[in-house]
Amino acid sequence: MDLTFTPEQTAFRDDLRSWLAENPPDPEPMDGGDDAHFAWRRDWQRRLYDAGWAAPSWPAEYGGRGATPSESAIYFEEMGRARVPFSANTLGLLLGGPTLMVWGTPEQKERYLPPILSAEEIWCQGFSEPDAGSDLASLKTRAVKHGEEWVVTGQKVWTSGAQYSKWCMLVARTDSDVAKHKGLTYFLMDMEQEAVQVRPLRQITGEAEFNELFIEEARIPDANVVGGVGNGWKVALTTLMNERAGLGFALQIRLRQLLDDLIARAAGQGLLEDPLYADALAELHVRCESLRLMAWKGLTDAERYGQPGPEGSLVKWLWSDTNQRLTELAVDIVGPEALTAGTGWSYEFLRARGNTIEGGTTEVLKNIVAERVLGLPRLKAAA
Amino acid sequence: MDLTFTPEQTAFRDDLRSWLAENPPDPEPMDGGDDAHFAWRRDWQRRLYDAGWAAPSWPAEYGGRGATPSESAIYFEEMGRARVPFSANTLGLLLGGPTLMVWGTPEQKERYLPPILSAEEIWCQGFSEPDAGSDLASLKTRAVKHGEEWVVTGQKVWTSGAQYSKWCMLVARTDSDVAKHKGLTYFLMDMEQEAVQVRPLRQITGEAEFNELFIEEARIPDANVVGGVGNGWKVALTTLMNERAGLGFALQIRLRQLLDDLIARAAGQGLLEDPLYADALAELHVRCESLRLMAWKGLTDAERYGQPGPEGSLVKWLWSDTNQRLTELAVDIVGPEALTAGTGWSYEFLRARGNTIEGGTTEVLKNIVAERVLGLPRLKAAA
Amino acid sequence: MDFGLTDDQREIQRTARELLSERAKPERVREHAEAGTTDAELWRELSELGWPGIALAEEHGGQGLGGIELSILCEELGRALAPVPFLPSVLAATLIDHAGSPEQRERWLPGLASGEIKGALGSSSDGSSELVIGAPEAGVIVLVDEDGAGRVLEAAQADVTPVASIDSTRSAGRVGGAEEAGDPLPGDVTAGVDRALVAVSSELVGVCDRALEMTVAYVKERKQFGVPVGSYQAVSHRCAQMLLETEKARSTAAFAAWAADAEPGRLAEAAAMAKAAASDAGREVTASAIQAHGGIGFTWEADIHWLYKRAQLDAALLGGAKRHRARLAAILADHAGAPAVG
Amino acid sequence: MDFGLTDDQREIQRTARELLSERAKPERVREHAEAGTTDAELWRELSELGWPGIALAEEHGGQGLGGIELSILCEELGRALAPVPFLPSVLAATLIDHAGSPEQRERWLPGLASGEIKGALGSSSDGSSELVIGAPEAGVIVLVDEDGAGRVLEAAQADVTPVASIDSTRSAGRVGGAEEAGDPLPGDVTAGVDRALVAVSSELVGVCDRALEMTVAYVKERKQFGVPVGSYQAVSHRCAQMLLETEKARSTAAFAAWAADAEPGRLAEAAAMAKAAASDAGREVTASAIQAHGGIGFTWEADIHWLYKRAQLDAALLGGAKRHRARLAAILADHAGAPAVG
Repeated sequence: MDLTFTPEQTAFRDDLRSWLAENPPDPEPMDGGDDAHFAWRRDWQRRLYDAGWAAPSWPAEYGGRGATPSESAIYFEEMGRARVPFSANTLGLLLGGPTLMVWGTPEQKERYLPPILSAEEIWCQGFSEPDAGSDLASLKTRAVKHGEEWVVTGQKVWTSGAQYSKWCMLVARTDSDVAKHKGLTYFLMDMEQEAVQVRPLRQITGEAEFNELFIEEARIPDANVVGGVGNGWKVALTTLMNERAGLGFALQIRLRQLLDDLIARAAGQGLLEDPLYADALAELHVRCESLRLMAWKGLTDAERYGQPGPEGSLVKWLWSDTNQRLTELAVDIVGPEALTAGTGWSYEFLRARGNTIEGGTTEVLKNIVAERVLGLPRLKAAA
Repeated sequence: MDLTFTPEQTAFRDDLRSWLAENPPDPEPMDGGDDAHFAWRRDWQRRLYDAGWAAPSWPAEYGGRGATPSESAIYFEEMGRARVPFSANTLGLLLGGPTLMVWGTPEQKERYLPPILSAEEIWCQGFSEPDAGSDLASLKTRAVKHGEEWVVTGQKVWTSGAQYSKWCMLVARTDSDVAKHKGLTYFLMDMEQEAVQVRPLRQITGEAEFNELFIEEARIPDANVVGGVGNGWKVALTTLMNERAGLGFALQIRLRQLLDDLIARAAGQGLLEDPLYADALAELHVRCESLRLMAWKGLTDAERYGQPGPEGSLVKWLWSDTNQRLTELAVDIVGPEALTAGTGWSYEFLRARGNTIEGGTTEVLKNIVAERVLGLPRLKAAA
Repeated sequence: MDFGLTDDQREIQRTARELLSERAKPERVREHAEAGTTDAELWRELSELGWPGIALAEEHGGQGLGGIELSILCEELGRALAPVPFLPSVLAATLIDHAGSPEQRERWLPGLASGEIKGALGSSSDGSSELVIGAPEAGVIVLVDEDGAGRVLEAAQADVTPVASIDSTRSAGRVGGAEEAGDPLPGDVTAGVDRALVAVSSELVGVCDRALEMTVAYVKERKQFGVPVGSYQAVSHRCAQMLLETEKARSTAAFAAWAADAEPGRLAEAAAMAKAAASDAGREVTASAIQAHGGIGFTWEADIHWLYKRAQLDAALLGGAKRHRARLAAILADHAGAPAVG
Repeated sequence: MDFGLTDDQREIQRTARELLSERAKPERVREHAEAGTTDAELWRELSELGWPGIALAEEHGGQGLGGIELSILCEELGRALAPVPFLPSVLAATLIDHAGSPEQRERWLPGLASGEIKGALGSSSDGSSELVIGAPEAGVIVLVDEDGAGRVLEAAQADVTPVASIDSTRSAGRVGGAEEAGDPLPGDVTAGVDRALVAVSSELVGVCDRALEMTVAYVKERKQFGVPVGSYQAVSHRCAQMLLETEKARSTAAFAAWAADAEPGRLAEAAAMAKAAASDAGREVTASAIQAHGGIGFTWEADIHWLYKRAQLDAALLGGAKRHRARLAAILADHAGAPAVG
């Protein structure tokens, strides 16, 4: 056991840290709405790309640095610590690229990977549907083959960045006659066609981080099937496996920063001397630190034994629960400011409500932990 | 809404209170073990009986006072407040008697009710089985008719007071060919036969409040069937409905007393000025008071609309959870004394662990609330 | 011992629910919340029915009813999330009624009772206030400070800065100005605040009740893996917990409403219990409602978030659960060692 | 960054688990717990293997290994609930080793390392102690008071009154006597106590791990309404929560064990985190284990209650979760405003 960074890891961190210090992003645009904000993130990704920092975990042959999982975790921790924005094409970098590297044909890799990295083409994820929720096997979006093309009709939801995307990682049903999860196929759908309509989906914060997609006979060339017809379930799992692996480290640092801010605020109000608040803040500190330790421990295991295990579900669960508790406590400590529309604290507070829903509800995560980690029998519900 | 007692209720309470003040039970015997303790409780019931206070809710024709449900609640509150022991034949008084009043034949009522009241014959409850748990319909104890007698074989568990009992309210399977809950019959089984063996079942407190019954071809005359052959499910429900109706008020006062003791203790240690403990104790206070209010509210509803509703499940759930939190906090406040074997606080602490299991686990209570109060669909699990 | 409502009270409850289910439909609430406006028409209607003055004396133009009737209306308006300044108005009226001088009562109560004047009540320290719900539209604002002193400010005296709170079904503002601005309340401000706490707690009970109702309806309909999600214990036990929290809040609020009229000696304790239980319930039940709705619960389109936001404001109003438990602990400390209450 | 154990450490873990699964079977633990006796044979065996001296220097007859190896053994002995005074002995040795004078180390450590002398460690105030685990059989007792002072008492100096704790798998006693009795520890008592906290936390991790293992095995087998109870979310999500608590405790205990050897500057914070997490986990996980077992879990026959009781004593030992969170808050207050740790 050695809970310090190795010299290589330290060097990697210091490299990145000094680059970030010398190349901060432009200030966040306060005017111009979502478009200006997105342009700012795209610009930031281009700068990372120019310096070779857009996706260090990608192999060198695809323009990455072949960083180890630990280095990748350090990358996200440092990005979080520096409070830089997420890259515009985060889904392409974290999900789309790695999925193609596993399942794509040589042509697909050559065609799609470079513009992901450079943010020339933005990607979004078309998995969830209004009626499917956590139940991927019951997807209803349908793709029918006509000659060399697939014709797709259906509806997707929770697609973030859809309005800026060129490509959508789309899972659709191509065979209704086989068992539910067997008839799925994974496509790359061109978003720039009339048949695909994007409607912003506002959240309780008032902003529209996500969208709904309405797909009415959209066309996808057969060449854009990833991993083979009928193999969509497996390909989608690869995407989902990558989903939180790296991002978790950035979120966890963000949580740490939020807690540090809250502790500073509480200290300023003398509340660290009030045992009731001191106890609650110390408990959040324990949770934050154990979250970081558990995330790193998961990484150790992954590096030793291959793929990250389902223990990642524990980390996401603990993170989301802790972020909610933290922002709830902030409402008590910060007072009216946290209930005033448009303030940082009120945004964090409202946004946190989604943490236990997005990217796998806490209920689903507990199912996963119970079944895959503890080996408990799966509940079969009868109608 | 009038949250004071009516003049009649106040008079009832004052009558009882002054009788209790003038007729306290003997001091609790510290030597002589369980037998001496039980003899003390039997003696106490006899004194209540002589004064007409053994079962005020029973109709006057059976030796009670025809007390209203509210008066009955006052009775248990006062008994709890005076810290007197439970009557030796509590199960006969609260469950057996009322069940016979609904389902018994005139002969059965005449034969069994008087000795219940006078504590001449003690009753116990033979419902639960080791493999059945919360699932009454899957009982395995079997009764087969031979002439005018039934021959019973099986095993029962959680029968408190079995070693002192003359009669057992026994539910057994008399027909295996019909749907699970339809083949049950409710018997009064004479415990004074070789075929019935009582084995004490120790709890984590070290004491044996409950027993296991091993029944090997026990004989029950046909005259001891209650409510008819094959009707056991319904008769048992009557017993279960009565289970906590009155006792709950005594338990809730006991909880209040325990909290008052703990508050006094905390005050003595200056801990009421520590916001962390002050907050926790105040929360327990809120819970105790709302428990009492909810219990009385349930009673109002019952008096207005008939039978007590399934809201009683909320009260039992809140009571058990609160008692556990209280005793856990007591371990922090009282310190080593609460972890020393044989002290009052360590007993309360360990005993509380059973509260969320006995008389309906919290999980079952939540199911009941979800299904019967909220009308949510029942989960059907498939094997 | 009787928890039941009288026939008259039941009638008030029934009428209020029917009227609001008609006049404060979710679409209309949403319209006003998105525009940040008050429903002037509804306010006029409620005023004509005499709701704002329900607990005020007839000599002041009120209906001369009590705390229980006021609680009933607060609960119903909370259920409906009606975009009218009913709660802030009755809070101001309660303070003036219980702690005001005869002149103050004479001056303000008739207007508050008829709904012609709207009121607001807020906490202040060092002269300026926290968020005061309804302040921008109020004709009269009552401020109470931590020492239990209170003062009445007419709109002209109050330096109100409108502030958008997260709950856009109601206006809010910060009240500035000098510490000595306004007219001191000479009476028992604490007793007035305790009655105000009962009103806020009752609104929270309504919010919880509605959140649970919407959630139960949703989880019965919504299916996952072939069965209604409400048949999974993760969801059904959550709903049961929501009911438990709601009932805790309801029973303590009922006790406090009753004590306000019938047993003022226990009002301080009862009000603190009610507000502690209701603040916790409001936050937890509405958060649970969002979670049980899954993805849709987190969207602007689902109405559940208005309840969540209203609950936050009400939970903080006149002090949150922690502050009221601290008050309770002080009351317990005074009684510690005394025999349990008979 | 590497959380993995070395091959040697893994070997220690494997050996310990195998040995204890053989020599400290539940029946044997129960036998001793019911009789209130220590398993002298097992103690002899462990002593011969050098376990009590695992983290002591070779010059004192120890094995010269570190905090991580000690943690591994504590966890395994916690898992097994072994009825031997291992924990109290290593706690005493840790204090003497880290805060004792050369003479004190010379005098006590060899006996403690070989297992010939048993030790005990307790908190005291005003001269007398709280419950001290292992005191009746200890040859040497270390008492630390709230001000961070410590002293060493040989058995003859200590006025020990045996007390039966609820955890009868180990002896306990109250240590009386004058405040000045014994030999003061001249060194850094706090650093010694922090290392002791790591050992207790590790034992608690073992207790949690075992409770979860027994529970998972039980709920897979036990059926209700035709299916294993572990397939109901009320039960399966409870088990998931038990795992989460256990992993929180495990990760913070591992960090503290590592910090004790490698980064003493963070030990105080790490030890407080570990004990806070482990005390909470110990109580909650074992309580959950009883609940998940249903009726049987509440009986004396089911072994789960021994874990519950052990967890209570360990959770309180050297301060519970609340006390250690208060320590942490003080540490956080010192850092507040400083940038996040790199």
